[in-house]
Amino acid sequence: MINEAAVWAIVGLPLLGGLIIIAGLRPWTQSLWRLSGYVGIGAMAGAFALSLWALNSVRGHHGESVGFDPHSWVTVGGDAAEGAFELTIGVLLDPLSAIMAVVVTGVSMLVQVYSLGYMRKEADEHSGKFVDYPRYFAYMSFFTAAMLGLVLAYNLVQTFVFWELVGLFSYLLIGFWFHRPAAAAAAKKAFIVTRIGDFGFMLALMWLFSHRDEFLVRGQNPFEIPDINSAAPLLSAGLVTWAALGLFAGAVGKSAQFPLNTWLPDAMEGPTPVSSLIHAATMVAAGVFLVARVFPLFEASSSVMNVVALTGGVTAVLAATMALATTDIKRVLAFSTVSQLGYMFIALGVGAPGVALFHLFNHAFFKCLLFLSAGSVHHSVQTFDMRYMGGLRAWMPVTYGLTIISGLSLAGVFPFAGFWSKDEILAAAWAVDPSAPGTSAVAQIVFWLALIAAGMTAFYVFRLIIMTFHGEFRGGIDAVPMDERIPDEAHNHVHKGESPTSMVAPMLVLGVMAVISGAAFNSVTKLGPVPAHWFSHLFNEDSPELVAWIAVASMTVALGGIVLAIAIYGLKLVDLSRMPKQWHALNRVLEQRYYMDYFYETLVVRRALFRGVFLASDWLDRKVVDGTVDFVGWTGRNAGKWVAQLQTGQVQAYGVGVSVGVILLLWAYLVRS
Amino acid sequence: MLLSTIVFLPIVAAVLVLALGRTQQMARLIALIAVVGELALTLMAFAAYDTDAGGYQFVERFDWISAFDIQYLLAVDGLSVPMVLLNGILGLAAVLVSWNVKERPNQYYMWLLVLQAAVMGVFVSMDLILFFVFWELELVPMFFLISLWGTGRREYSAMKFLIYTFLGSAFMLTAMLTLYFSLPDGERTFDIMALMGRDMSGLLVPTGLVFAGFLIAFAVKLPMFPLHTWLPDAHTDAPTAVSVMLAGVLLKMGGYGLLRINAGLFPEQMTDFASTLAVIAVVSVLYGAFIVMRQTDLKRMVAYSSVSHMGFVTLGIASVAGGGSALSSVGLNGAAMQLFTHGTITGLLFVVVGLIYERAHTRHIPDLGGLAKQMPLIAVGFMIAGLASLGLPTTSGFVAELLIFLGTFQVFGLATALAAFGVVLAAGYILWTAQRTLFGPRVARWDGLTDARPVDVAAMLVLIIPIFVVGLYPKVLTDVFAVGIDPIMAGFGLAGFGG
Amino acid sequence: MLERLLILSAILFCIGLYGALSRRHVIAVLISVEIMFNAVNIALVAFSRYVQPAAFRATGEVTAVAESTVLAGQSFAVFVIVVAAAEVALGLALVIAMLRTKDSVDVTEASLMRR
Amino acid sequence: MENAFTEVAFWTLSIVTVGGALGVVRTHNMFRAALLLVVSFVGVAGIFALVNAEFLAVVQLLVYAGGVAVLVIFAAMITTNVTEGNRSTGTQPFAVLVSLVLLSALVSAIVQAEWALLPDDMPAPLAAAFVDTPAALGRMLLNEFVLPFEIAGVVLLAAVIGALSLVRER
Amino acid sequence: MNIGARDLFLISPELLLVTLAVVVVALDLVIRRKGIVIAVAVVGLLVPAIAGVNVWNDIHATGVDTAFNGALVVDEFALYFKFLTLAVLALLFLSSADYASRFQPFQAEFYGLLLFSSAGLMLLPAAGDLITVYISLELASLPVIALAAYEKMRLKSTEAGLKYLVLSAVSSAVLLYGFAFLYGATGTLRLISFDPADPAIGHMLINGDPSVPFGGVAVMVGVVLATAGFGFKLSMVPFQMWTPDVYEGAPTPVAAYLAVASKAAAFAVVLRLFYAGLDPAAADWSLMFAVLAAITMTVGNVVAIAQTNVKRLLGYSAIAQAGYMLVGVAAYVGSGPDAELGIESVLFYLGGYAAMNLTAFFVIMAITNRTGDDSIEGLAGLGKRAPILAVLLALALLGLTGIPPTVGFVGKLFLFNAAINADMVWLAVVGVLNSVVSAYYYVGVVRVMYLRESDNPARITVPPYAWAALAVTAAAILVLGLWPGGLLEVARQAALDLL
Repeated sequence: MINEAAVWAIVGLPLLGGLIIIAGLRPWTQSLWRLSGYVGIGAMAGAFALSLWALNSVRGHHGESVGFDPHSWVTVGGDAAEGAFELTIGVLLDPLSAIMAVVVTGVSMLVQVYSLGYMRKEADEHSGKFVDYPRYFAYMSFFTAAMLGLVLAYNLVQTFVFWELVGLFSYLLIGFWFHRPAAAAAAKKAFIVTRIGDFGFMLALMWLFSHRDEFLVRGQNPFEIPDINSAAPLLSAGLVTWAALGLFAGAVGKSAQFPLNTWLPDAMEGPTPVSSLIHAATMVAAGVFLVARVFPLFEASSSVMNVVALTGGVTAVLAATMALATTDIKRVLAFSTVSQLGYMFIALGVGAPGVALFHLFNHAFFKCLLFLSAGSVHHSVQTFDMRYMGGLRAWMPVTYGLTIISGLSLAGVFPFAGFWSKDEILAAAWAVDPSAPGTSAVAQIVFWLALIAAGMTAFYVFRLIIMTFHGEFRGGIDAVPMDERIPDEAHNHVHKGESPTSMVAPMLVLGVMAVISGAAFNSVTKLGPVPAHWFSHLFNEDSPELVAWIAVASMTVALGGIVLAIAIYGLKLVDLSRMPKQWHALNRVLEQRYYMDYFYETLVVRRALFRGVFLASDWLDRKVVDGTVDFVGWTGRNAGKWVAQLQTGQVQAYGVGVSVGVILLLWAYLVRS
Repeated sequence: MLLSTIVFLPIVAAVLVLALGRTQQMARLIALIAVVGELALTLMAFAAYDTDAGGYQFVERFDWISAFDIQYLLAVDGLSVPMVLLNGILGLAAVLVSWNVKERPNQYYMWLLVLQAAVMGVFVSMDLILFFVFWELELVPMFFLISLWGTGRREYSAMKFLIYTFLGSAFMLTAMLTLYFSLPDGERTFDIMALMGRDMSGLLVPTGLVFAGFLIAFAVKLPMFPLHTWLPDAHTDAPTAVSVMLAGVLLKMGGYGLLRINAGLFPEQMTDFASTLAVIAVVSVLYGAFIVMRQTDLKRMVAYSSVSHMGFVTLGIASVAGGGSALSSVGLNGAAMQLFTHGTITGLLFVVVGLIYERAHTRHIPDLGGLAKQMPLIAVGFMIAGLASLGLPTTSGFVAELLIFLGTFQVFGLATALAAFGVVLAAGYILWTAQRTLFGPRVARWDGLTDARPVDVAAMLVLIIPIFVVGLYPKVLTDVFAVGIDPIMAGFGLAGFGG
Repeated sequence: MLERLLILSAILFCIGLYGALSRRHVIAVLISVEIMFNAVNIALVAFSRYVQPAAFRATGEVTAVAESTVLAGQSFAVFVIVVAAAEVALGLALVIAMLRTKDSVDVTEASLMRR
Repeated sequence: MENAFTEVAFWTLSIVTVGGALGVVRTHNMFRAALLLVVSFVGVAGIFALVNAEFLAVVQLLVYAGGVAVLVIFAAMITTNVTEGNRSTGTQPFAVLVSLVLLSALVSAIVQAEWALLPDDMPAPLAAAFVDTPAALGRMLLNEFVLPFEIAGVVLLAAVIGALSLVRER
Repeated sequence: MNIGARDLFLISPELLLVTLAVVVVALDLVIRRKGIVIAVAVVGLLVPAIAGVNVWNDIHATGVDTAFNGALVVDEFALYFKFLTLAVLALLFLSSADYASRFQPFQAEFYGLLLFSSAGLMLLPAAGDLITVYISLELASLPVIALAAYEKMRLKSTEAGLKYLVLSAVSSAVLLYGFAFLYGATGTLRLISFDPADPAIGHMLINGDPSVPFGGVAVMVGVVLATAGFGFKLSMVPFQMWTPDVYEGAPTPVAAYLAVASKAAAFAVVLRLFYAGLDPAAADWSLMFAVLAAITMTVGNVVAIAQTNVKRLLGYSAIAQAGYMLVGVAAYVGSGPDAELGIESVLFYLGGYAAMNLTAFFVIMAITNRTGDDSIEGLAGLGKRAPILAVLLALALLGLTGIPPTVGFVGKLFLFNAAINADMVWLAVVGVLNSVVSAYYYVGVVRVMYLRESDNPARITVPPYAWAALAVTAAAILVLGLWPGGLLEVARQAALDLL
């Protein structure tokens, strides 16, 4: 049985690693910086081991947590035992957090190993200044630590704390190459857009707190997750609905769901391992995790559940369509992530958090692998633009093979990992009885949305594979016109060869997982130590039955997408340039991501806010508010001059003044008498 | 004698600096010793303050002008002892950040020390008139510091600051005297401790007017919309250290006054006025944030962000509306926390901006860019300050804002929600500024610029440490503040939180 | 009779005032002020003659105090005359000083200082 | 004293006084103004005599109509442009206005006021004071008002010193 | 003649002062070295001062005494002003020795005239009847006419003399007419009387018609005219218009004398007349003074902002300060626990005002004596050319603004205290707001001294005796500001004597 200190150490080890790197290694440039990568990986390996131990400890639990009591963090007004305000921190170890911890530490560790090779160039850039290499590993460690803190948080406020820290370190990682304007802008965008979601999170916290009486009467704390979960079915509807909606807003922001999905494609400006980590198990998964974390709260309100499911469904399709027309390999993957996260929300929305987590679990591996493959490709061709790739399988066989595997997994092709979880999601959605009380047609709608998205997923992932690895090589970075390159890439050249072992090795590990994670860990039957439908089992929920026709249908759709992709991009059966005008228009809409960025950035931020509200406020402040102050000052300064006009210098005028004074005084008294 | 020592040590040092500080080195050395000693003393006071015993401690009471029962009465309670510490911290930062002042250094440090002493006096005075004396005394060094060592339209700004504050305090003085003479003969006193909890009805004028007199003074100082326009000007044209002190402690005097006097002495009026206060707070928060977005001068930007952030203080205080509930205690504590945290955070922001300005000789944001390459340490300082300013958890800013929101939401749901949106806006302007100043391609024009020297790093660290200490372990402050807030809560008929 | 005298005094006072406020020549201004002093004297003398001394009024009988203060107004007038004379002397000295420095006795020209 | 005589004397003296004063303040000729001042002052002396202030009347004649007036005439003579140097200034309209308003205010006040008049049949001791006013005044100045009397001496001394230091050449 | 030894004892200070005046003027005839004459004048002031101390000892022990058949009332109130006058005179002599050397060969007469005038000022507060008031007033003001015009070669000086002559003559006439009406209405000239058989003016008001102000139209006219007459001396609006012109034109020591000593005595006699003589009708005059106070301070302050000449500025400042002091006059509360507050505060403020104004005038005197430039711009660069003078002037001006820890702050505090004690909160508000307005121009001068560069680098030297005078006045500003208790107690005793 794991003890509490060890659980804390899951968060603490990466944190410590980061601190050692930033404070111990980074300042001493010459000899020690090389160690930073190993320190980061070592710390993560320790955390991974501890996570496995933790997972092992909760294996027998079904939805219950290991009872570590929380500790006092902030108190206001005396003794908490007498009802004073208190914020606690603690670790909440249950199957959900244990699985997440394992995934996070594992993926992070692999990504860091990969980074040893990938980020090598950061080490010898800038003429002997090796500042960026250790900075990178420090950020990675901190980022993972923040994510782990979020995962293990006992208290919603604590969740929020780490939630924000995840945002911070994603900001720093996305903007790692801060000298690139696009990276700096993307980092800022990621932070601000997610913060809009966090605003909802914060409101939810306030809302919960303002209804603390409902908890207090039960002797519970409105912020502590176990209390919330156990009290959720008994709480008043208004409390539950708004609190869940607020939390969901936070999840939407972090998980880049519609309508806060715009930050994620831009976030590809970060180093590729970062994208991989962010997209696989950490930041974007946080939203899904949060909803799963307080799932009883969501479950208590059917309308919120519908919102969740619909958001997921819409996002799954929307993002998939965006991916269809994108030529940047990482952005295709980014849209894919958004789309897959939509699946997870569908699962949550139809009441199957275990399934959602299962998909998250699988997705972590194959999506991570896809990104690492993209990084590997970039390592060779130095660009992410698929228009300049092609034929790479010639000198990157391993990368090619792994991409195929992960692509199939993503497409949900039997028996790869993705198939199992996607199928369970579809099944779970189908399983909702639309005629039962408290449900609606939403589950049906999202089922069909998910199915459509599945087809598109298969199509775009194979479009990606074909454009990258098949056909003629189109020149890589050397073919990119200079004015399209970012300055950093100005002098890079194509390097034809497989990536180094440090990169390939972690990809291989992930490749294995991308194949087996679905079948091995959530098998339809009991599989050695793993029970059948292990995830659902852990969550103590009904496991959806595998419905044969759904499995067949989804397979058909997926294969259809693959075939279509091969037909169009591989066999060139359709000449895209000779498509009708409407097709090009549609293409542009997709390329512009339905003009969402235009709407947000140009119309809302630049026009309505910056040139509207902000300008008006500034004008108001300078001209009206300060203007009034200055006017009063001006009057004061000049009133003297006006009054001084009476001071003519003529002594007799002064005498008149005296007389007038006498008369006025007399008059005043005569009036009074 | 601890408090007297704390108040008068800088004054003695000021005299010494003026007399002995013939050279820059000598002057700054004396000043440094003084502020380090001052920080040590304030830390000692903070540590020695017994939170279990609570109440007013280190009381020093002497008759000053016995004809009007005006006393030299110093004491600290849980509310003021952190403010004293804050002043000690910022005093050190201010001296460190003005390490390079070459023009008449002895006079400069003299005024800086006098300023610190005056602010210290405000925080430890428990006699209204003594409070007022220190309140006014602070104007003189500020005026000279801004107008002699400032930049830009410094004379205008110094005068605006002076007149504006003076105007506000004019109302405060009248209110104090009215209060005094309203009490029956024999019970007349300026002793804040004795006035706490007294029935404030039946004054010479409607009690609301007395309340308003204090409120105006504190609203100007805080500053509260629409009385804030002196702040951007004063900040912009003040030398760095003065901006640090201004943002760090002078504004806090307003919030401190609101808590100590408006909320402490006039709970009934505060109860009635809180709704208006909440509206003002929301306007301050959002309007301030809107304006920040349009600023192109780094200091003006930080100044308006102060307006926005001090709106949170107002909001927290407004949580006592309608007599408050037990949760108002959280709001008031949050307001007090915000005073402290904003002091360190905005102080740090001004330190960083000052360092940039000292090197680049411009604060015009469009001229800057890519500075993280040339001055990474300063960039780190900027980011820490900025992130703390936008309320990132683990920094002190988060705790304060969280407490304010939690405390106020149950009274003013909409207002608090709107104000909380200010946090999103804060992320917007802070990160946008960081992007335009620190990030982006390196600008060749700034290639010659050096990074922070050890003394600059020290100045930043002095402020960074409390930001993180409080952010990670807020109890260090909340436990103290709570002791100070409880008596105020009692004035609202609420026995702390548990009731 | 008292009222008549007072009205006469008031008329004289106002004539003096008018003169003091409207004449250009310094000496004319000075003698206008003298007219005002004379008006005051008329009032004082008239009060002295016709008004009950306070002591008499307060007690209703002729006390020694009442007796000794019945001529207070006249005494006052003596002092007024003395002071007025001194004032005239000083004023004329000033006129001479003015003549020396600026060769003018026009009060309207004495307006270097204004506003 | 006969009532009729008093009436006639009062009116005559009043007209002389007021007329003289008006002349003083209206003429442009400084010399003429000084002479008219004498006329007015003589009228005032007469009024003094009329109300049992014989001593004052004499002082008035000596000091004012004599000393002061002569002084003024001399001073006026040495100034330039004696005949036309005394025109009105720009403040004249205001002077007219304030004088008239003040006069009306004063007159209305005088008429409204209730004066505690001495009875016509004054108690004998009081009446006695008005019989020999110079002696009574003399006594007062040396008893009741000895302090002002002494101060008046200092005033004159100071005035003389002041006047001298103003007039004497360097 | 009816003069006893007691009479002579009680009047000994004035008597000795007049003697000193005569001696000084006479010595001048026989002694060549003017320095000796000055020394005699300064040291000779000790003689009346010692006499004054004797009288004070006597009065303090036995209580109020009268002399000269009630013409002279010697109480602590009167003695307060006597000492104030003597102190002002001594400081003035010390500081103006340099300045007065330009009056050769009439230097001794200059001192003599000042001494004569001071004798008048010392008599004024002690005057027991209207004749003595009037004659003392003339003794005080006639020499000033000569003094104002003393710089015969300066056109402005002559003009100042002329303006003072004409307006003081007109005011005297108005005052006298007022006295005549008071006499006519009450039948007495007695201002103070302790003998019921010899009633004073105040006693005769009691039986008046309550529906008419002051119990009768005649008294009312008398009071109004007398107020106007005194208003001239007080520089009370609208009788103030001579003030700036005369201050600007007159020799600086004379302007200082007018601003401080003459005004103090005028306040003394006003307090005496209204508090001791007309107190039964206080309801009628206190509002009048309140309104006049408000108008006076406002006009003085507002017009002062537009000034460019520093002496003229001080003239308007003197008007404004008179307005503040009128607040104390207006603050009549009849009988009550703090009935003496109004008088007390005026007395205290006069003391502080003397210290502040004299400091200002002394510095201006020292500067204009060297530079001959009395414009405000002429003070440019003073912070460097004469750092100590600049500091002292700044101190005086900040004091006049009312910024702690100067006596100006404490003084205003007491004045506004008095106003609020008399239920005139509005007047206190007007007062404090006026302080704010005044800050603009007072600080404006400070700003010129420190912020404007001067093309004239010549350092300004000051003779040692002038330093002595400055040291005394400047020390008084601070000492009385920090420890006002002593003077306040003296003022309270004096005020109680008046009541």
